[in-house]
Amino acid sequence: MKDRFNLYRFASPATFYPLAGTLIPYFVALAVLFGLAGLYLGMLVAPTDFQQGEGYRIIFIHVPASWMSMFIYLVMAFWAAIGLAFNTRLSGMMTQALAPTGALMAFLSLLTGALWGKPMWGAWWVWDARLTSELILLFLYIGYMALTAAIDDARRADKAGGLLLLVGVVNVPIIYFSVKWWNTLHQGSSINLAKSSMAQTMLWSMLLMAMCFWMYSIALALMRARTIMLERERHTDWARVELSGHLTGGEQ
Amino acid sequence: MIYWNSFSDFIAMGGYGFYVWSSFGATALIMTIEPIVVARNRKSTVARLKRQLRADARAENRNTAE
Amino acid sequence: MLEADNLECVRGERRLFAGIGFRLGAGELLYLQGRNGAGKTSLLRMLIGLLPPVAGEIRWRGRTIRSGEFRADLCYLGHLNAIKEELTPLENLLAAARLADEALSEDEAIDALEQVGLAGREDLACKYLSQGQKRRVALARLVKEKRPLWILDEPFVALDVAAVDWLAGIISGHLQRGGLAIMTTHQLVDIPAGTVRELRLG
Amino acid sequence: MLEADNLECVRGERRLFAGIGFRLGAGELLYLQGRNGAGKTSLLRMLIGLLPPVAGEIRWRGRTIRSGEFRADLCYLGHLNAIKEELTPLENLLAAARLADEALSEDEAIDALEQVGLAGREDLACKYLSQGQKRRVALARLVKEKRPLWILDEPFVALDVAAVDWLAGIISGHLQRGGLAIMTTHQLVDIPAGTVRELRLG
Amino acid sequence: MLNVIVAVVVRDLRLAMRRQSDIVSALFFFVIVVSLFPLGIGPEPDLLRKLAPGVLWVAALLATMLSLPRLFADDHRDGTLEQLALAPHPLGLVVTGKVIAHWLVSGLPLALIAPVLGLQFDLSADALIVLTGAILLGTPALSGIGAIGAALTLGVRGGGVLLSLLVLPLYIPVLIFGAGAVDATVSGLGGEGHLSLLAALTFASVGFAPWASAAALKIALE
Amino acid sequence: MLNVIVAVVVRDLRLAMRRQSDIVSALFFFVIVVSLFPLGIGPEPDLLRKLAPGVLWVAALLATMLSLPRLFADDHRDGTLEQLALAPHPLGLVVTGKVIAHWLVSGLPLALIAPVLGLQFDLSADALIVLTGAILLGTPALSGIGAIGAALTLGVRGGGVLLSLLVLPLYIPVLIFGAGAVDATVSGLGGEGHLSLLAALTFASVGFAPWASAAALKIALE
Ligand code: HEM
Ligand SMILES: Nc1ncnc2c1ncn2[C@@H]1O[C@H](COP(=O)(O)OP(=O)(O)OP(=O)(O)O)[C@@H](O)[C@H]1O
Ligand SMILES: Nc1ncnc2c1ncn2[C@@H]1O[C@H](COP(=O)(O)OP(=O)(O)OP(=O)(O)O)[C@@H](O)[C@H]1O
Ligand SMILES: [Mg+2]
Ligand SMILES: [Mg+2]
Repeated sequence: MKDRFNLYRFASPATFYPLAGTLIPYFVALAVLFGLAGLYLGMLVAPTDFQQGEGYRIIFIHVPASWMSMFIYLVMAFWAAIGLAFNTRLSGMMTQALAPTGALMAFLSLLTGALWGKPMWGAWWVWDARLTSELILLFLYIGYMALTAAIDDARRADKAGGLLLLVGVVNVPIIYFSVKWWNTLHQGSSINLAKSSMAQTMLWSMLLMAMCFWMYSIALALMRARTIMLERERHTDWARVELSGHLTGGEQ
Repeated sequence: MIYWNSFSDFIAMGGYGFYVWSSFGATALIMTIEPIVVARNRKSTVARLKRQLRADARAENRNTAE
Repeated sequence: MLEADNLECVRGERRLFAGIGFRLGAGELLYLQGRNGAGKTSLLRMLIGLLPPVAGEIRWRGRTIRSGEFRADLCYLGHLNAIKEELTPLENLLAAARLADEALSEDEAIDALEQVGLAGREDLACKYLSQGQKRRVALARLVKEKRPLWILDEPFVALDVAAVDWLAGIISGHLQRGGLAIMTTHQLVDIPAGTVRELRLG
Repeated sequence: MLEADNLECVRGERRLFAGIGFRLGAGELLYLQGRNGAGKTSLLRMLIGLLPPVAGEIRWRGRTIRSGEFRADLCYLGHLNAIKEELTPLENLLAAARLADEALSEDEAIDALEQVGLAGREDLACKYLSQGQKRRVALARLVKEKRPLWILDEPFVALDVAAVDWLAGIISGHLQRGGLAIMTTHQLVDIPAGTVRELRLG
Repeated sequence: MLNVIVAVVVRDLRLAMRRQSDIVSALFFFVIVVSLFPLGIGPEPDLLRKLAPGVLWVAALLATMLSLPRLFADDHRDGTLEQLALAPHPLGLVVTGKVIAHWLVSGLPLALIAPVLGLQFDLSADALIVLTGAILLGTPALSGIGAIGAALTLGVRGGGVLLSLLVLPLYIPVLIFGAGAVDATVSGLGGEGHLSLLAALTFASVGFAPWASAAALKIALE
Repeated sequence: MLNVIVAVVVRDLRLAMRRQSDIVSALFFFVIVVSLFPLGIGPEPDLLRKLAPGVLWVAALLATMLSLPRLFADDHRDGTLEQLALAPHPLGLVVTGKVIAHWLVSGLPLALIAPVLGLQFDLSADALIVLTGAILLGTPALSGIGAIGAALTLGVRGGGVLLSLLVLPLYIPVLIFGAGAVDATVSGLGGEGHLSLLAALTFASVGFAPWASAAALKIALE
């Protein structure tokens, strides 16, 4: 019984690979479900915002994307810390699998923010602290990916990338608190579950969309992780079995 | 329940249609392309690994034959 | 003194060797052999602690090699010469000693350079030296070297016949003083003193 | 075919040699010898036209070597391997041939790589190869090389015993076909065919 | 003749693809440098609009320049350059190929991303078009002139910094006409004059630079 | 402990003196980049005065960054780094020495020449003093943070451009506070707050960076 919950067992690729394989469809399904529900509530049911008109509906993508871009970075930094401390093989694979999705989320945050800014502030872009720090976050993602791509040895790439992630993690709190620390154009936090300033439907649909983005990110990260895992571990027994299973048919 | 009066209202988004729909469109695009790219990448990687595995097996056979 | 157990090395996706082990005592020389790409350089880098082994263990005087203590006993000479092209041979020797926290006086350094046949070039920047002369500057470190463990990667490369003989003599002297040495080379060079042991990879 | 008269070489402020001359005909090998720093590499670079001599003259088939004609007859292999670390051995061979305006089919290239013992590594980027394996990739060019004049600077460095033998064979074949070769080396290697002549510097 | 150039371009592009990080990094360097200015100067849109052409062009010069040291250095270090110099065809052709490849990898992407950065500085659509055109026309000259500098500093220690010292002053005409074209458009004067001067600069330098670089390379190889 | 740091600093300074071009070039790069802007933007003094702090700081970042790739690369290429990693004392000490030497060679000269360049932009005496102080205080942080980037990209192909990609985003706080200090002085608010933040950044990064860099160097040496 104890053995079941041994973290190390799940941290070993041989266990993780099939587990991820079974979980992916569920995450995809959840993402679709949350997405449809969120879109229904947010796009069809929710009333207009008295200040911003219908333009505010960009929030249903902008905020989840912004959250995920920061959250994924934190998760990557977490994995990196584990990898550097305990030298686990899985952690490097996870950070590499998460990075592209995180970068895309940062990109989406910037893009939707820009598309929102044009009607609201009259400019595609302003140089305020939150926008800038989000841009830096995108650079950090890209820097991480460029660094790991430039190093050929996978283990070395993991370690070097992990170090970079840990150094860059200081940026995340800066993004989050930038609206508090500096006097910015970008609006401050309006989510407060106890007494929200937002209409309940808006809040719910935003949360649903956030769940959708979350599930989507997990599904994609797992998909990528499986490929990376197979590639890196191709000389181990489980990977050979997996690959020769493919040889005689099998999924994909 | 539904807030909109007509479909064209829905599309117009109170004059913000371009911005709202570009945002949603770009997101939808990215969220469809990314899984496709990942799946493709997986397929080609698996194919390459299989080829390598077979090549290795052949090389080993040759070595043991010698 | 130096013990290696069951070492395994994987570079990229290739397992170069596994189950390699040896024990080396005072006055012994280990001659690492093997064809190109067998993993000799990789094994040496493992022994000096720069490349973590996939499996296995290395001990020096019974303790792990991940310590300043081991490094204080080690003298490593790689493919690369570790000399600065802008500095003169003399400055190079002195700077290397200072960075390794060793005492080396200027006279000793000049003497060492004379021994390797670089007399008269102490004041010429190293970039003007030929391939073989640069190697000689690197080897000059060994003249006054008191540390017990020498690890040398293809030390004879680019040396002419006279220099090869000289180096063989230096290594013999080290072994006679109770030192240990490990080296790789594709040239067959006779080391007159000490117990010579061989290890073949691949 | 290749004539050198009264060559003089000055590097920095040092006159390395003066009054060096030789004549080399078809099927002949010139073995350049001399201690470290004698000026062997410098002489070779003069012969290929990259280093202008301070005095003296070099002629190929009676004409100056400052022409595309001479370069079309010349195959030079220096200290450096001239291979790209990012490309595979196969791509390297093909690219080198294309850049030198030579015809080399993929099959020929694969065959050459097999001969130098790199079968099975055609698809591995060169950066993953060991010191000696990289040298082998560079030497693979010689397998299909038809140009008459080969100039090789320490070609045996970093090669293991088997590869040294193989290369000696290749050079013999070249001489037998009426080629010329000039090379330096500190290792004594026996070239079975052709007339071997020696030139000592310094 | 042409097939030598093509062979060089193909090889260099393949190497760039194999490294990937090359292209991406030069581009992002450009983006980052451009983004640094508003951070240092402040966010006023009026001020930024005035700065935009100058900042974008300076960043383009710097981004091009940053990739220059490796134009010949890699080939030099691994001995390929020697081999190229010993090939029967003239070295100038090889350099032409390398300049073309360098532009494809470092200049072209800049032109493609420049409009997006121009938006950050609140430039008008007209100005954006002229900006893109100017960068397209001007960057080949940067690659050409840069090749001379790269060849001259080859094998010299600290070459990277020295290179910028040699090359940046020579880039100034490109900068003036390039930024001038955009400025003229913004102020309604029309940028055609500047653009045609840019084109002339590019023609002259792409035609001439390979041969000057080849001569410099031969000196470096001695 | 101290004597290791001193030995490294002495050796690196001697190398820099021997090459000379190093110090001079970083400085001239700074001067040239700063001088490019008036060319690209136009000569209006009011505009230039507003730009000055931002431009000077961006140029300082770039000049520092340009010399970073060689911080460890030379030692790596010729094998010295291996020897340093094998020395009995911790590698972090060696890196501390190298960071100090880097600052002496690349940061200090910038601070000394900055007032002269500031004059070109018509800055007031007050602003010049704060500018010099800010550059003096901020550049050690640049050397420190840069060391991490240099160590991470060591031995990686295309490292120079990649390095700027990694390091420039991390330089942004220094840029903001550095330029902010001068801005605040110019607008009469007093730059002390910004300067003390800069000092804090420098302390933190000079203390922390050597150890992170040492870890990265060990990875590069595997
Ligand atoms: C490119 C430009 C933009 C970027 C990079 C950006 C970035 C971010 C980030 C990182 C967050 C999440 C942080 C948090 O929840 O506290 C966020 C939230 C938010 N953003 Fe933006 N944003 C941009 C433009 C805009 C614009 C133009 C608007 C509206 C006028 C806007 C409105 C919001 C709102 C309402 C939130 C939710 C805040 C909350 O309730 O917590 N953003 N943005
Ligand atoms: N650029 C230069 N400036 C000054 N002196 C130089 C220069 N290049 C080489 N030398 C000197 O020329 C001499 C000969 O160098 P060269 O490389 O030709 O020797 P070599 O015979 O090939 O030696 P080795 O066997 O060690 O390779 C050396 O003593 C060196 O100091
Ligand atoms: N980073 C790496 N990634 C993948 N493979 C590598 C890496 N480094 C080395 N190798 C491989 O490891 C093998 C051994 O390399 P090593 O340098 O240890 O050989 P060696 O015995 O010293 O050979 P040589 O006699 O040629 O110097 C080579 O086949 C090489 O292809
Ligand atoms: Mg080796
Ligand atoms: Mg030589």
